[in-house]
Amino acid sequence: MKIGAFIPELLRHLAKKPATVDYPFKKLEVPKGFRGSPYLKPELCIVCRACERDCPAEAIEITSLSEAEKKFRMIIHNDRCVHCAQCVDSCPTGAMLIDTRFEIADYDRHNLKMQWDYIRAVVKPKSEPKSDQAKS
Amino acid sequence: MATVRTLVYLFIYPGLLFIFIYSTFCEWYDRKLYARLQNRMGPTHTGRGGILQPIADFFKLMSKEDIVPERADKGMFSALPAFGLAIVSTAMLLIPVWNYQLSQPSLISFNGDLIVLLYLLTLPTFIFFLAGWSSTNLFSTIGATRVLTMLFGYEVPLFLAVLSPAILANSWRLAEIAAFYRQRPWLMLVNLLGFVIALISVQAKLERTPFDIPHAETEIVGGTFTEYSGKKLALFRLMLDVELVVASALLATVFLGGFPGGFWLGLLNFIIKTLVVIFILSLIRATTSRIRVDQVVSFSWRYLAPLAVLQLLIVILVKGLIS
Amino acid sequence: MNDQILIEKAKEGLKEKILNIANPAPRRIFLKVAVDNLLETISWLKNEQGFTHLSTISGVDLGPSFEILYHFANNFCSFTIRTEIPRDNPSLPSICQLIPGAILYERELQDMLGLNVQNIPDPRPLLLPDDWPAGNYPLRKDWKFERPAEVIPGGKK
Amino acid sequence: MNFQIPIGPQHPALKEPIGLRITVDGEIIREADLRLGYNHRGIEKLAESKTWIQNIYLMERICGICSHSHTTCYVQGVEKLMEIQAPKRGLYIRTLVAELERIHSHLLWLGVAGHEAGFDSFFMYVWRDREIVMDILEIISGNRVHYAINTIGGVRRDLDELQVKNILDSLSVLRKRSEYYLNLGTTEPSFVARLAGVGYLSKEDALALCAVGPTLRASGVPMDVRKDDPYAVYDEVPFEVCTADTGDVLGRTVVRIKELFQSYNIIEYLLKNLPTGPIAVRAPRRPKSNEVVSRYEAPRGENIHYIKSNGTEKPERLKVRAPTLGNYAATIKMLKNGFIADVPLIFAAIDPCICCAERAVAIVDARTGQEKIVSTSSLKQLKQNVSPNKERKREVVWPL
Repeated sequence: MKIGAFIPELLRHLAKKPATVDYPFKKLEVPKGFRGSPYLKPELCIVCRACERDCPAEAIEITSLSEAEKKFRMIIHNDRCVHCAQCVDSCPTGAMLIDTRFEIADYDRHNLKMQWDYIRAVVKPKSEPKSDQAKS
Repeated sequence: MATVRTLVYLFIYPGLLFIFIYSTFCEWYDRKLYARLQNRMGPTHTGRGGILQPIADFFKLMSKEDIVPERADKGMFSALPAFGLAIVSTAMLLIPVWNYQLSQPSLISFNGDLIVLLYLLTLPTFIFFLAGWSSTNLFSTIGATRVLTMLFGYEVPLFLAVLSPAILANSWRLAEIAAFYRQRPWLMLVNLLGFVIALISVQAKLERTPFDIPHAETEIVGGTFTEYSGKKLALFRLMLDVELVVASALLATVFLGGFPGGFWLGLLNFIIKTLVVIFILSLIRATTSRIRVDQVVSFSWRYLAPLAVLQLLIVILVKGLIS
Repeated sequence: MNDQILIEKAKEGLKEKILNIANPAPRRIFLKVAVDNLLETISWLKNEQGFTHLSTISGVDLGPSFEILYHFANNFCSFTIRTEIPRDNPSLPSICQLIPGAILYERELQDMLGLNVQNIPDPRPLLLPDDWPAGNYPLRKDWKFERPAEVIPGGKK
Repeated sequence: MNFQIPIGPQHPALKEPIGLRITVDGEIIREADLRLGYNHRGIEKLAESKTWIQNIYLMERICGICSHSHTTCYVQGVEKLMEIQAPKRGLYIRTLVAELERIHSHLLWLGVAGHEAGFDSFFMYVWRDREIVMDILEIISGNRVHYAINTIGGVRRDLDELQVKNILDSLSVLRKRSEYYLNLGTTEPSFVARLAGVGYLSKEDALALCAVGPTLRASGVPMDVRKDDPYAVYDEVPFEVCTADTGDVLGRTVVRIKELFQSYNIIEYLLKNLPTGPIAVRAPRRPKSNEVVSRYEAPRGENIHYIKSNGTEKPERLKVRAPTLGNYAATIKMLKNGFIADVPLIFAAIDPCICCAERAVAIVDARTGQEKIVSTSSLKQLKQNVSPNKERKREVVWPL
């Protein structure tokens, strides 16, 4: 039992710089591998739908715009995204990538949707995907 | 001239205007200090270094919706905050902070104003009790009973500790006590133990950690203030700030030799000495954890009260020696 | 190995009560008994083998019957006792006399699978809200949850 | 004079909603009753409609604090079902994250205990130092809370030399700070007065009520899944099971701080003996029809998943028992004959993670009222009945 055992520690910090950061005005750096929101490089997408199938939050939606032209539309619902980056792991061609933004809040959930219209790419998968990616 | 003096005293310095502004400053000082002791930033953005934050909080609360519980005693519930604020502001008038002549140190100064001041500082406790009780909320009721239980613990040590310097100074008048110790500064050391006891008791009276039992939010939500909102809560918070200033000014008067030196120097003295007392109170707040209500009572009667009696004995001995 | 010794002991102590005993992985033993022998088996396990810790009780809807698994554990083994009860008479005895800590799991079974736990000390519903319609047991396979259509506040754009 | 106090579902002492009703006599608790269900999300049911890969992330979202423990428990069960073995380096990284998570969780708990006891400075300092371990986790996995480092067959991200060095440096800081907190937490008189002797749970009761984790170990029972049923690489790592025999909140605090030191040792061992090689193997999409019991020592205690597969892409049954549920029965026992002031501390001492404990069904609307439990439908009814202009009742009913 020591009365006032904490006082030296408290007084030592009185003149020190605060540990907290004045957040909206000063920002901390996020590390390199930070998982932000996913985005698509349409020129690499071969529409294997692996990301759509593996997404735990059902945030990725791929629709076919025109079968003849092989035109597709991908919508990423960032309002549903849980930022797990499974789509990045599932993608066999490296078309899904993830950025490091973290201030993505919005007043309207519709603004969080991201949409790409593109023609299916013909790319050979670079590396073996981590899980069995049979084309559906 | 006397009328002007009275009016100035009542409304400007050290009356309502000064005390309200100074108490919000003290709240900022307390919050900032508490934050810096915890290695945080504290209020930052309203005004320079967040100095206007308590005022901003006050006006924000004033503009919020004010809810009175359906089953509460509406009249009492609404009157209590204003009543409490009036009491602590009245107490401020007894603090000798004007131009500091012994004949007229404050608006009213008489032999025995120390006792009146102590009683005026006891009343807020009853205000809190009534506030909690009239809310008819379960948490408020528990808070109210805790307020009263704690009162039995700290009140007697506080009285004993504050009265012992008065006995040594042979006066019940605040201004005379302060003048006595200013002339013989070494005698202040005699009251060191009493000062510590009084600091702890004032901490309990102001319901700050480790004695924030009546409104312990993790236990009984907001305790006595659970049902208060809007303007009434704003007044209660202001009341607590004013009480902090009055209590620290009382301790500064009785134990630290008052606020001499005319208007400007007296003001400076007042500010420095109260801030020193508040610094110690904040340090106590940062160093300890909340204790239980039964521990408060047993701690008060097992340690504080005997120590206060010891202080009284020392004072009587010293008094015999110097006379 | 401990597992083998335990299995031998079980065969010795319980004899014909054992319907099936398996040891699919190290430190994992699955023992199947009839529901009538459940209490005796658990008291054997607790009193003679010293398995006091009940990890949890799982219930599985197998269609025509329910399978109840009591996962016990001690310092070297995880011992699972399983029993099967028919769907049209889903009742099983409470084990709270033997393992007082089983109460929450048994209440959960009652709520989620609609099993009738006999002699349970505290039969109140544990998890489901009070206005939950009677006869709806969410973890049964025939209970389907219709996900309501997603409504985005502020309407469509 | 008895009256009932509702603690929760919304209460400042509870960071998550749970209904706890205590009957008090003055300041002393006579009866305590628990009501779950406010926070149910139906994860067990939902898991049956998601694929094995999707379920990793669903399991992660059972709990924020011990997100790694649920995924590890699930993933190592699924690996057994799929009959694959994660590579050594993957297992080392998995264990490393698990121990970092234990540090983060125990430091969080220590801070919360300080806060519940009204010791806010302690809380601020502990949480400041917890940021160090959060930053390590962010560097390793890319996120502070949901690390998502596990995948079926290994882990998703590798460590490089620089990260290893960073972690070791940060650990030495943390170790020094933890020593300070152990010293402070057991010497500051007002804090000790709140912790010692509070929430007593005897060894017999702890065993009978099937308590788990630090709650059990603080009652003197050396039960730790890491030792009893070694998973991942715990059979290679030297460490001790920490116990205390006081059975009160102080004992639980001491057990947790001691475990912090064990975790620092484990992490140092892991980083110094990190094997080379791949971090994951390829997993099939469908396991065979089988069943598995997977156990894991989460920071809060034993975590057990029972997984049954039926040969499809989705599990047949996934039963999750999080450690908090195992401790509830013991909590009720601990609360009895305590003080109201001790409710938050006793409750916090099991380190409740209400999200973990509540996950079984879809929609829940129950609300614990003061006298009776009111459902939302009747609340809406009430709201319609009381119009804003209606005259207020004047009669006062005193609660005492």
